[in-house]
Amino acid sequence: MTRMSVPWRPGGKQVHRGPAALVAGIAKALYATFAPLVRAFPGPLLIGAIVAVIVGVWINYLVFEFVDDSLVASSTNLAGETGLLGGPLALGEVRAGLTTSGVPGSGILCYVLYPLQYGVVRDVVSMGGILGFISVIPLYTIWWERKVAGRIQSRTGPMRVGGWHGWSQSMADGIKLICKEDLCPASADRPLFKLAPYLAFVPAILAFFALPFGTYWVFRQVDVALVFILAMLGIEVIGVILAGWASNNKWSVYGAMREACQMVSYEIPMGMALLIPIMVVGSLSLTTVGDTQSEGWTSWIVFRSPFTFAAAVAYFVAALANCKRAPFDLPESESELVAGFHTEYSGFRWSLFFFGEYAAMFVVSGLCVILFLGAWYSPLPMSLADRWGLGDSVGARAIKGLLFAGPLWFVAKCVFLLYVQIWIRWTLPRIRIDQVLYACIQVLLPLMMVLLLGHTLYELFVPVHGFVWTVFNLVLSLIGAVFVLGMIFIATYGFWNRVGLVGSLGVETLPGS
Amino acid sequence: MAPEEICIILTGEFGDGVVDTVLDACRPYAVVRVDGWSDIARFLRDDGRMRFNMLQCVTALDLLEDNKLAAVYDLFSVPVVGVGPCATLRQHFAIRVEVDRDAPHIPSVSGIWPAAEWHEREAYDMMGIVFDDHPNLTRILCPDDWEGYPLRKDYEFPLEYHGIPATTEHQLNSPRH
Amino acid sequence: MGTTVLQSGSDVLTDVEGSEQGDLRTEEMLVNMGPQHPATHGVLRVVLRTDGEMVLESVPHIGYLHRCAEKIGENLQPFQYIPYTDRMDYLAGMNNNQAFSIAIEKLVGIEVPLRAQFIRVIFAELNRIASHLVAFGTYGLDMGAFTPFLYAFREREMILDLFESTCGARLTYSYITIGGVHDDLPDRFLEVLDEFLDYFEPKIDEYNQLLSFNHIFVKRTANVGVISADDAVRWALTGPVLRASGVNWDLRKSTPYEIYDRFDFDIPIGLPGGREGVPRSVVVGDSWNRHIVKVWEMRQSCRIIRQAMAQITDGPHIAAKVKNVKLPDDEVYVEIENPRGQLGFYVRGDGSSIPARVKVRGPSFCNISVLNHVGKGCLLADIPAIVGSIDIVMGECDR
Amino acid sequence: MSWIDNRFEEGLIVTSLDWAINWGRTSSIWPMTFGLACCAIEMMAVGASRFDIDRFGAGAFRATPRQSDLMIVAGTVTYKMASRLKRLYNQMPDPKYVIAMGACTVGGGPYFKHGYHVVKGVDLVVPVDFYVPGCPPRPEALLEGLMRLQDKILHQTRAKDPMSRVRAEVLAK
Repeated sequence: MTRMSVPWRPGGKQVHRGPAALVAGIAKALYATFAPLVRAFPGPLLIGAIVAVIVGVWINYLVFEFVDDSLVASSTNLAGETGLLGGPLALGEVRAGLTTSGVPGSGILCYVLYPLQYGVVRDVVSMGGILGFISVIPLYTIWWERKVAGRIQSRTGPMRVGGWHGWSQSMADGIKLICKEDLCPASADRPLFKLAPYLAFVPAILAFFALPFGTYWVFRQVDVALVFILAMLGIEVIGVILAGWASNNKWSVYGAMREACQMVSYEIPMGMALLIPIMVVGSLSLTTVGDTQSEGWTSWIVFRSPFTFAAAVAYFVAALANCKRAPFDLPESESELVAGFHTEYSGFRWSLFFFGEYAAMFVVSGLCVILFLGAWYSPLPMSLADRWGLGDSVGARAIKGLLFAGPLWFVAKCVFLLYVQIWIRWTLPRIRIDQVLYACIQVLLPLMMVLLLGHTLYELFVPVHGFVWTVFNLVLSLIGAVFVLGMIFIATYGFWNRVGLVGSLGVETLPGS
Repeated sequence: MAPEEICIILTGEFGDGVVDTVLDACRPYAVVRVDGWSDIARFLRDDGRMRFNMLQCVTALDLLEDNKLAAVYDLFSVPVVGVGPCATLRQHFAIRVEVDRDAPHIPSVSGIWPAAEWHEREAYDMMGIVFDDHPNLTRILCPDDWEGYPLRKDYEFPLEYHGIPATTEHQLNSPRH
Repeated sequence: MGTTVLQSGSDVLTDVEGSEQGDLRTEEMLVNMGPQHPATHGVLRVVLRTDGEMVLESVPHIGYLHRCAEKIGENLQPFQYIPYTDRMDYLAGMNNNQAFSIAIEKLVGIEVPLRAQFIRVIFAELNRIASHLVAFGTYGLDMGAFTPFLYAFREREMILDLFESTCGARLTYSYITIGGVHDDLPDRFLEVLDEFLDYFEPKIDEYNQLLSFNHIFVKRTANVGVISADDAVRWALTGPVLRASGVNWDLRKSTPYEIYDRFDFDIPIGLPGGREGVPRSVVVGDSWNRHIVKVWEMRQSCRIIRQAMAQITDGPHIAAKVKNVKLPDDEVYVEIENPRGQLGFYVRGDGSSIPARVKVRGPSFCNISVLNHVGKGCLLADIPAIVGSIDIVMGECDR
Repeated sequence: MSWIDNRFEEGLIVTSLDWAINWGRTSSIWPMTFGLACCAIEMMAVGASRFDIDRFGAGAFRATPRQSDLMIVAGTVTYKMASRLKRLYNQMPDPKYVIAMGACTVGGGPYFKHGYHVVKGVDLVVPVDFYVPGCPPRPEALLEGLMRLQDKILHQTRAKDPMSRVRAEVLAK
């Protein structure tokens, strides 16, 4: 490939003097060292980064648990010096507390743990974690969606950008979008036009602040977390309607109106579906709901009764509609409304809508996982850990975190649900608006009422762990297991046979080749 | 039915309305007078022996040497269950209507065959034949402010359109048509 | 498109009217769909008068791709004009070449060798499959299903490979020419073709499962944009649109051209719901029938190709030199069955080697003219469903 | 001009910034679905399974000009369409690029002589970055055009008024 020669880029060296020379020298040396490495081993580096993130998350998990467990223990040992986290423990006291818990390396660890006893520090750390997570999740969901779509469509998807399977594709998209011209149509309502993307994006982030990733893994332990998250997801629609209105474009108005209809109607069955697990547990706190499902996959709420099973499916459908995913992507349906409510948006503002959408996808999947699919617990029952004699030592905690419970399980389940959403999107055609509303008001809403009533009666009259209850529980659990295993099998089969699926007739068999 | 029989029926029914019949051509046709064309069209569609229910094509012709314009209507009868009593004929015939080049007026048949609506608009756009009583006789392919009728033999190519040059030096040096 | 909504260019938009309905006042809105819109298959422009999601009027405006094909036909010799016919219905170049070639052959009186006729039939039917595949895929795209489109293109690429191995072009072939075909078949062509058919025929069922009989797809298309048989004939609709309305009319059967009378094949027509596996909500002449007729036609095309492959004979592939042939002072109008309907060529000679008049009767031109008649009172989302099922190609619509 | 362009003096920071931004822009050129005629089918083929323009990160075909970077003018531009084409081009945010795909958009193509209604080259309407000839060009040709465009983007800079230096050099000579 011949490179174009561009006249205004001088071919000669740039001359730096003084401190600039030093900085330039360091930068060049670093670039010379790392650039070949990145080019040579993109795949291992990516996998290494993922492993590092997992290990980091896991270590972090340990740290948090230690701060909570050890410090609570030590502070009570120290005759109730002060409260749990506000209390200024001296460095020595932390070390003493750690030593009594038998932690190796407590001499160094105490310096790490000491600041963590302050609420502000903990908030800052977890805020950073959440913001990082929120920016990574949409980026990689988008890349992943493009790869999955490619695989479904017998092509490859992004391959070039970043080297290994286009893993940095979304980052490139992000850089490009940020650097795009910030357009605001002349006839648009300027302030509202600029406000709308934030109104769509910020609530999706706020929802993360009450979403628990594990028993200790929540930014703010809100007692009515479920209501809070639903409210935040509900605010998103205001941003979309504002966007449609302020753009001064008829397609945008169509998109916004569709979004309004769809959101307002689907929030009702969605909320009703979520009432059922709440009824089972008796708490609106998501951490409490999650912690009741620790005894293996048969204890997950989705398999508790036929009604919860149906409610989980209905919730997933309503959630698809709620975050505008196909086949309910009417607000932005490309073949009808050009791009729907974001027709006039470009660059960074448009990417905010996208981030908001993918963040909302993760939140609704997270709600589904917490309320129905066993939250952060693995299919293995927690009691197995006790039977294996795992204590509270570091190693035992590590095994517990990886095998039985932990944010990794939560994220893995969410990612599976995201995968299902992507799968549906690239398979099904789109529904018409009257059919969307029909499906909600005539089908889902009565269904949810029946389920709600049915489940109430079921809880009232069917004794827990009685014969009927157990049979239903086991049958539903088996159905669920077969379903998930089947999907995994299909995906794996498709992956291994990805060459064969393209078809037998290739270019090389043609005459004259 | 053979074209000869159709011509015989037509001349029998309309007499002077049929100016000429051309039967030895690749595709036989009859030339009819402009003022009788509406009646002939209705007869062709409704008469039990004709049943030309489908107007396939309207071709506008520029007969520069005769100082005339013409429209050729290609008619088919397609067997459809439920349209008329004996819509089982399969025949093809063409009618030609010639008009004076200076005042090209032909009665519209879009009330008889709705398909004629767009064909007649196209003939108007390309050749400048005016179809009387047409519901919406506007240009269809060219923009509304286009000048001239492109398919006429004496059409002059435009030199620019709304500021976009339509010719290049090369084109100016080489003859057109 | 975007903010082109109220931009009217040279076309005049009427005023928006308001209507009083009790306390709520609703306003009708003029929405401009196209000429650049993902659902309009090129540069069709539809001006919609809507009341909310309801479409009161949908007026198609064409001409954004008017490429003066008829004027060019009056200035070139017929064999020079063959490449321009490719570019009319660019999804079915072979069929267009065939139509124009037949017109000139009939006008001049050229006898086409038998082998050439077989080759023509094979290529015309292959191109029919390729064209219907695009229609199938883009219709899925209009309905919001992206994946069938790529599957359709994957299969289409195989057909294009076959074309390429024969005539070197992927899209604009100019292969079928006056007096026969341009080149003979390459070696092993029929074997590979056979392999392709074996591969392709089971795929039709697969795609039907994926798209045509998908519940959502049926909901979107059944009973949408119903065209009665009477209307279809009065508006001179042809091809799959006419047959979906229940009219058994296919030029390959009713007035066979070339050697189509030698083959045994069926003509799929639109069926009412509830019979022969047709979903219950379907009625004759709706968008679903227009879609499925094309799918069944692909199967019939496979049948025709197989028979042609079995019967093909040896011999010359072109009659004689056809350059500078003098056209008699006569006129001819020839129609053949294109994938989209009946493509007609009117050619008038005046004794010289350049025609005095070439007129193209594009099936898309007639088929899309019915849009306003059909699209009254449907929903906004039905407009892509109707336009997509009518399956237009703007190249031959505007010519 | 995008908000970040033409703002900084040339220097080390700008050079690194250039590298990052050019990399981003090169790797994610989103085309607009702007199919006009025959070439549009080949453009669709480029997006389909065998050629798969998504490999280069350019597979996100956007329907609205506001979100696209590249306008592939695929097919014949007529006078009736020219005003719409210009309008769509003006609606695209900077930086924007145009590829003229096919003989008709390069210079009128087969309709050059008798096409009274055909614009003799899209560069009479909008500025064009790259011409991809062919009637229609093969998908490989369009991919080649895309890669040439990537080369061009890689050599852009954010530095202030880059031409001033060239002008000074030319004057010095």
